[in-house]
Amino acid sequence: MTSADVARTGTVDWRSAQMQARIRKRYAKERRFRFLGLGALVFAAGFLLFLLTTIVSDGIGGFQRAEVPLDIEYSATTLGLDPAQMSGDGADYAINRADFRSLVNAAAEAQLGTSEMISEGAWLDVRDRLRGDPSLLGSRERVWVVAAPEVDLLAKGQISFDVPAQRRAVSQEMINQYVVLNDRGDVQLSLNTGFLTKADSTSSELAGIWGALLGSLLTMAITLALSFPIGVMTAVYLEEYAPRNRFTDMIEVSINNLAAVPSIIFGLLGLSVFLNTFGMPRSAPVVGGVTLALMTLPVIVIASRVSLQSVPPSIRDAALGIGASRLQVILHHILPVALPGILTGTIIGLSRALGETAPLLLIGMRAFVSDVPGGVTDPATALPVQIFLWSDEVGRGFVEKTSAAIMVLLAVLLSMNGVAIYLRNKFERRW
Amino acid sequence: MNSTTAHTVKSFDDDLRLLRSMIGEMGGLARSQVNEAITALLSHDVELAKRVVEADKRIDELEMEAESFAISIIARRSPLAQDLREVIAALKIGAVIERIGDYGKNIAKRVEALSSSGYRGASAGVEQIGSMASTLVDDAMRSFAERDPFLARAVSDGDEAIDDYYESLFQTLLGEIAEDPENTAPATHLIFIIKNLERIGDHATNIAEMVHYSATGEHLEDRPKGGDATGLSLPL
Amino acid sequence: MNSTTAHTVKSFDDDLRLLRSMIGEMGGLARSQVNEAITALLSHDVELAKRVVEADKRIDELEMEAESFAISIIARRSPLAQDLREVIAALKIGAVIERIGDYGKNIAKRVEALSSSGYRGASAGVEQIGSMASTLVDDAMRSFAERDPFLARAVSDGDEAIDDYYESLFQTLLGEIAEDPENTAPATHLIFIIKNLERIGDHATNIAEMVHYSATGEHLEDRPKGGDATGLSLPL
Amino acid sequence: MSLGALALVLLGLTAITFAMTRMRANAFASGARPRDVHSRPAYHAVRAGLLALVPALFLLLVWLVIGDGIVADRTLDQLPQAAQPEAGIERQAFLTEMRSVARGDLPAAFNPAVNEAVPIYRETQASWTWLIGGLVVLLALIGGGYGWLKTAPDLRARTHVERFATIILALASLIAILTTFGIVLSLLYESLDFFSRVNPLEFIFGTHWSPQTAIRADQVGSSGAFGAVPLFWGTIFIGAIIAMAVAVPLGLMSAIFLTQYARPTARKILKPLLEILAGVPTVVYGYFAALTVAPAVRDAAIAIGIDSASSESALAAGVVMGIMIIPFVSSMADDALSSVPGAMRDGSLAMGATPSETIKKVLVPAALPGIVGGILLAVSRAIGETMIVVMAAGQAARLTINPLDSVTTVTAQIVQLLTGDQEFDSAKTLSAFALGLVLFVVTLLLNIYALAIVKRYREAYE
Amino acid sequence: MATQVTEAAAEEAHVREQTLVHDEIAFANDAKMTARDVDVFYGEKKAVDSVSIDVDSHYVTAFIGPSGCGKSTFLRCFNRMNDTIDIARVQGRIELDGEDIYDPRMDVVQLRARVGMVFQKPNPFPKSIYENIAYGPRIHGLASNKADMDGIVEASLTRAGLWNEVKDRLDDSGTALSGGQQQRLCIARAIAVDPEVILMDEPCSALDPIATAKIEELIEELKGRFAIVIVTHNMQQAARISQRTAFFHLGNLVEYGDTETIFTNPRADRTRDYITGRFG
Amino acid sequence: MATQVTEAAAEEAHVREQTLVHDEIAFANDAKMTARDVDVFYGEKKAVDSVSIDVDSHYVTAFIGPSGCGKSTFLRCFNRMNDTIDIARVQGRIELDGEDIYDPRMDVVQLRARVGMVFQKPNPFPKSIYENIAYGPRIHGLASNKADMDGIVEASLTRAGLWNEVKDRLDDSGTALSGGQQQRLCIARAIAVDPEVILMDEPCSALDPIATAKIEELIEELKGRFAIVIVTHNMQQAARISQRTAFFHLGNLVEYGDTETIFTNPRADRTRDYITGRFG
Ligand SMILES: Nc1ncnc2c1ncn2[C@@H]1O[C@H](COP(=O)(O)OP(=O)(O)OP(=O)(O)O)[C@@H](O)[C@H]1O
Ligand SMILES: Nc1ncnc2c1ncn2[C@@H]1O[C@H](COP(=O)(O)OP(=O)(O)OP(=O)(O)O)[C@@H](O)[C@H]1O
Ligand SMILES: [Mg+2]
Ligand SMILES: [Mg+2]
Ligand SMILES: O=P([O-])([O-])[O-]
Repeated sequence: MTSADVARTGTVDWRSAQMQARIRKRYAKERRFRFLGLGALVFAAGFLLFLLTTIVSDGIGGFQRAEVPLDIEYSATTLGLDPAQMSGDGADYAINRADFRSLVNAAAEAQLGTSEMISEGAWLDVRDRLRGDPSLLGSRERVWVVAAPEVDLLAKGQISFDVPAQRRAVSQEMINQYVVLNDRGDVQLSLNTGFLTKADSTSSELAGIWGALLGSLLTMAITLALSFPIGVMTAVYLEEYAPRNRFTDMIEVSINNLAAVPSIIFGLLGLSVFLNTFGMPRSAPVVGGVTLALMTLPVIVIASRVSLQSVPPSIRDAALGIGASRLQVILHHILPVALPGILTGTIIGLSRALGETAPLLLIGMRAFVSDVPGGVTDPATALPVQIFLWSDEVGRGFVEKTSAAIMVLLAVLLSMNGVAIYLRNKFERRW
Repeated sequence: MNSTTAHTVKSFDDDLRLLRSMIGEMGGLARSQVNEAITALLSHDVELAKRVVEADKRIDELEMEAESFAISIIARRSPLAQDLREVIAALKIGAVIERIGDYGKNIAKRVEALSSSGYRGASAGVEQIGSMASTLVDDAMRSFAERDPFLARAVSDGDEAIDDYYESLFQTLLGEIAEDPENTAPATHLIFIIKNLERIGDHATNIAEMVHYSATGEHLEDRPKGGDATGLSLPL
Repeated sequence: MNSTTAHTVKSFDDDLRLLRSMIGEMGGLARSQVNEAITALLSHDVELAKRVVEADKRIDELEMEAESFAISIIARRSPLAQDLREVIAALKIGAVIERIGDYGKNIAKRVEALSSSGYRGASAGVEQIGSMASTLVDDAMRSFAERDPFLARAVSDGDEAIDDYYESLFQTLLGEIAEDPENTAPATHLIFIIKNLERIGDHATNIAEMVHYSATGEHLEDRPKGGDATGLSLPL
Repeated sequence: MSLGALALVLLGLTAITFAMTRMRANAFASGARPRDVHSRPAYHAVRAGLLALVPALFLLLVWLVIGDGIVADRTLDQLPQAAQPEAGIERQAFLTEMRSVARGDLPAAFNPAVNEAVPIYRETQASWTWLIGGLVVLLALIGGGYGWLKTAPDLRARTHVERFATIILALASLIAILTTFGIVLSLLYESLDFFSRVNPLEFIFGTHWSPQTAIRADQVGSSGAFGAVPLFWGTIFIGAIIAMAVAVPLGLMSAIFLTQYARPTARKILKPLLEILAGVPTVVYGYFAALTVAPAVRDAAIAIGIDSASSESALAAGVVMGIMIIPFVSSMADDALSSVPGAMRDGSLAMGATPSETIKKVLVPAALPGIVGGILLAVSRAIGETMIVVMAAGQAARLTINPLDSVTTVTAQIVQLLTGDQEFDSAKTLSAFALGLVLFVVTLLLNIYALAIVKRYREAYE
Repeated sequence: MATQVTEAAAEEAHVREQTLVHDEIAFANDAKMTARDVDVFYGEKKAVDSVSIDVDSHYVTAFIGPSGCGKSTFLRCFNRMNDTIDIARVQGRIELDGEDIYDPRMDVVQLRARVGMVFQKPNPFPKSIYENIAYGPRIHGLASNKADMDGIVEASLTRAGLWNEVKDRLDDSGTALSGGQQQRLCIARAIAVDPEVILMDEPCSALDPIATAKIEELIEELKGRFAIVIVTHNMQQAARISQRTAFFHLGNLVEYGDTETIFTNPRADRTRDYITGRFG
Repeated sequence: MATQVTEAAAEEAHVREQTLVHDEIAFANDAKMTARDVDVFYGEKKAVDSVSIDVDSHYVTAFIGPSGCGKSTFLRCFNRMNDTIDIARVQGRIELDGEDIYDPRMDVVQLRARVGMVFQKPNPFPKSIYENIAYGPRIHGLASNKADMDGIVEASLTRAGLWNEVKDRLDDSGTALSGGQQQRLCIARAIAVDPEVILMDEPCSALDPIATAKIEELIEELKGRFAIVIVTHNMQQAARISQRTAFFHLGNLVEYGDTETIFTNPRADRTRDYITGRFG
């Protein structure tokens, strides 16, 4: 066959049995392939669903706590408080020095038979009540105080009675007492406000995430303040100005690689440069922020560059063509169009940084911090690190705390991603 | 089928209008050439005849201009359909008008010889056929100006009258030659002159025919043939 | 300036070739019409003359075909430069050849009258001028076929000889009329015939001129005007 | 004069310069033909404002960095010879204490010499601050005045401003390079230290990893303690083998289904779902792997009769990591598939190909470089992943191909080695940096290679 | 709002009034493909309105008309490429050799092999030149062995006038060719599955005049062997290469007939106005 | 390899032999812009080779030539848009009213305001129609107040023949217009800064015949007020709208002269071959 005039037109018999069989086979393959694709998606979605339901079912209890009632008499004498002191500057100081712990423990022993049933930190709530309303001094009231972790577990039904008694997390004694109390209606589950307003604690029923959350927010503030302007400026430089030369190639290679360098390497960088060389404070949001900023920078640069690139060159030409200067082109035309994309990238970068754990571990933000941080140089921990720490805790009560913390983290992340998706959909432009 | 819609590119309309006006101007000139040639002939006005001969150059120039312009329109605008037909018609009509002008000049050129010959026969007949030819040219140009296929068809019919009239004049002139051999040269000139006028009628018919084609896209059924009036019907 | 490069779209070349061959065929036909008309005239062959008259229809048909085809080429291919000139030239040459054919027919139509008249004067002269005209047409068509501007220029020059010869024949025939009024009618026919042949020469010149334009894009400097040979130089 | 006030003054001066220059430029711009005035008034104003602001700000920043040191030096110079602390740590402690007292953080210092130094310090500080403050204001005035005076129709203010902007932008882009250098230098520095103690060959080819034993000084570099091969294997086993076995098919098929089959509405729902999967922090996956998946794997293994199954298994970590990577693979594949021009698909369908034939024979081959690049990036990501392995894979450095065994990875060991109390001088701590270096180099190479592939692929369709 | 609706209705009525000007050729006896009363909707919007046309095997049929008049949409009905657009809906009857192609029993895959398509932008597969051509025959199982396939590839490329230009580099990527060569490759690819009809949607609009001339030359050569339907924006092109021209306007077929007639003496006013550049 | 080089050299020598065919108009006395011996390199590659040309204020000058012959490249020298391409390098002298535009003292921004440009694909800013027009005057400070600006916007849109179509929706986005309207918007935008020369690089190649006709009509109207230089692939278009035509080939200016002459009677063989569709 060397010439074109081998007439083949109309030589194929599409109706032949052979052809028809072939077609049927092809369609069967088609259906199988399609099914595989759907299967993959269903699996991924199913896993996500499984993960989320597990976390939620584990964690929902973290937002509740068991409480038992105690009749507390705010006796000035027991507490060693002088009603005259209860106003003015000295009040706090005085209240802080008062011995609420004994007062509450005594009340518990008197009313419940044992102080085991209430949390070690139950007295803190009592103290806070008095601090909030000094006029209570001398009066008597019924206060629902935080119950002990074992009571918490029992109240939430997390103790399985199927397992042999010796393998249960709660002693039989405790169970008996709980049953008595519960029959009296003296155990209630209520919203665990402390979880959202307090910092870490060694006792699971008292531990809160506010400290970690604030630490995360402070860290993110630093990260954003550094990485956003630098990232956008870098992207603008690379896209709009940089001549093609070794220097820009180096920048480009650096950025592309930084984007894919494992996050733990940034931890190593933070540890050896910021902590050991510059002597910045350990465990401080400022170091975490700077480290995560370096990690987020390439994400923002890349997202911004993509966004800048997606501004069609014709817009540049158009503006240059009527005599706009380069800066005007960028400020008037390119950035406004690219901004939604840049913001989306920034949010995604930040949300990744927010969920980042490993580098923070290395720069010491895993310390046990029971105070809410007051500034960027105070020791602090971050939400994901808190999760990691709690997940390691042996206390049975920390399981639900961990899950609850994850729920909070996911909620924050989801809302950030939601904003990003919203931005992207709203401003997405087809050229 | 007068199209009143303008082209989106107005300058295209301008071009077509200009081309038409060039042809129109040529037609007007040619007609007055014919009229003046006849006048010069009848009044033995040699000066006027010379002017007619001179003025033909203008028509020739115009024809070349119109032709170049038509070609330029084709090159520049790639006209289609009606527009294309119109340009082609203009191109061909220009050539025909030039020919009419030439006939006018030819008549004028014979004026001197005739007036010096002293022969004065058949002048009424020449005047008559001259005005018939001139009218026919006029009608043809009008049909062109108005893109009027009906008028064009009328012109085509009108040509027959002139052919008939030519026959009888031709006979008359032959008779005059036979009468007096002295008349041979001037009468022969006159024969050529009336032949020319008859040809002018034919050409006017050609114009009308092209107008019809340009306006409708269809050729007139019985295409009258130019140069075909042999006067064969004359008995010999 | 013969272009040997082919168009990228070969069918464009095919179109042009077809158009040329249509015109070429017309040219060949027209020339043989003229030749046969002269033969019929000289040999008093009325049958042949009739066939000539009949055959003219074919030329007319061909001309209409060629014209439509030229227009279709313009519409379909938007030719430019040389190609455009060529199409336009073909369009115009077709019209001219049709005219030449008509002259041939006209001559043939006069054959019957002449042969029945018994007048046999000036036949050598007519033969001579006939072959001159025919050669000129031939040369013009050759210049067209070969796109040869030089040959075209030669044709333009050759026309003068025929004009001169026409003058002398015209004088001769006038003389014959003067000699014998009986000759008036046939001699007048012969005068028309040689006039026709002279016009055929003019038209061949026109063709050559268009060939020159088509090949070079420039008009020949001294454009000979058709219908302009008045025989004015004849003393009266 | 506090720094804040100084900054405010500076900003004020800048604003005034800006306004005045603008007025001046407006005056000549309003009358003239636009073509006779080079720059618009705003550019003149910005130029003068920058002249006022930048040099002064620079001085201010320099002072912020070195000022305290100068003031401290001057203070110490003024102290009697006897009261001056010795250089080094003592001097440092002295200064810290002095500053705390001066700031009011401490009511009084333990070192009486410090208490003496405090008023001197305050005084010196005040006088220097005034001096520098004056200089800053002066600089701003000179710069602003110069800018104002120079303002003229033919001054190329626009060009100047543009050039300034360019420089600032170029400086910003330097940060990326500095970071890279910072990483490389710090890793190299610490690793060299490590390799001066441990034979690099030993580290790279040794099969015994037991950093704890190396703490004792006499055992530094003793045989087998720092053989990292089990870590490398564990990393590859989990990240490049198990995880990819899960992520590649699932991610690819998801991408194919999403881009080629799903209706727009389904796509609109399913795609964000995958993105959520990508947005879940790794610590959550780790927690989930450790708490839910690993026990399930172990139970399953025991159920089918493998009793040795541990509760920390490579399989659990690898599978969860694979799932975590699905959206990554899927979005890379999605990108690659979507950047194949739609015309390609139409072309194939118009030949009479079924959609799956079109996908398998045209789209995927066309997108293959992009997909492969994406998978390599995913591998690089997986081996750098830390939290899942820290939480679910275990700490046992072991060369095994049994997915039910516990293995450890490079990243897990880095975390292990660097958390808790560290002695920066020990080989144990330093070995973390050596591991980091290896991780960095490997991911770097993978990235460069993968990005090159992806880039070449993208260019093919541009 | 109400007035707008009325106006639109009036406009539509006006459009309908001007009935189709058809040569008798619109309904040829030996038509390869016939369309009868075809409507195409995109969602609620009617893009093609009751078009009937016959496509003859021996001619090149050109679709012309202003942008958005539905040429491409209608063309894509002929091989059901509109199926790939979710919101597109086709009504009416289209037949290939008398078979209704929208019949549920009609197999789209085979239909598309029989009715090939060439697109506006050349879209060679990013494979070797050889594989580009071999793709169609392979999926349809048209070659039983390598020699067969080689023969098909050579024959198709030769017919597309590309063989001499590429025979020494059949392994190069199809995308490495120039734009014009790519488009010829796409035509060769369409030819390779031995179609009966070839649809072309503005195949030259992305090419320069030289490449365009070559494609036109190719179409000229393929004419007669395949029924060719071509959409073009370029009236001159339609005039040059087609024997039948259909003029569309606002989704309607306004005039369908002999190309020469359409371009020298169209019958419908709308055709004439469009062709002569009177666009209002 | 060696033979290839020799062949290439021979080819080049041949090309050089055929010297430029120039009318005297190539060097007009009252030229608005003049180019002398302009070479443009992309890296090592010479894309434009020693081109000299004069652009007259009163005419539309068209650049035609096969793809890749350097038309766009040369056009973009006139307002230094080539500056934006890193590897592009321009040699030779180009003057605007006698000033060397590549002089370091020449300000590019002002140059581009004086020599406006319209691109192949309509590229309105993604802003309102009003802002599209107002942008240029604003950055160049051409309007002192809102009323002034309104006047400029209306005048520019009117001149571009768009005012009536958009006057009621000046706040709509410029990208919401049809392709042809967008291109007229771009022309209006170029006009708004009151340029002296307008460069157009294939302004109609993305448009359909109707939109093209409208743009051509607009160019016709703008002619005389601005010096207009237009690159086009479409020879017919060059023939229609320009008074001067320059034919480029392989980076050389082959012929420059009166449009009518170029299209009916070109002097250079290469021009003739290109114009008549003999592309070898
Ligand atoms: N995928 C689609 N979805 C919705 N509407 C569509 C789609 N494709 C085309 N249309 C609309 O259908 C109408 C006809 O479009 P079509 O593409 O067939 O026009 P066309 O004549 O080919 O125009 P062009 O010459 O610009 O290609 C137009 O109004 C167009 O907006
Ligand atoms: N940015 C660029 N980088 C490198 N080479 C280029 C660039 N732009 C154009 N060229 C080359 O320069 C030559 C001239 O290109 P130019 O775009 O001027 O041609 P053109 O005549 O405008 O062609 P077209 O008609 O296709 O637009 C071509 O060979 C092209 O490949
Ligand atoms: Mg279309
Ligand atoms: Mg170009
Ligand atoms: O005009 P003619 O002399 O050729 O009939």
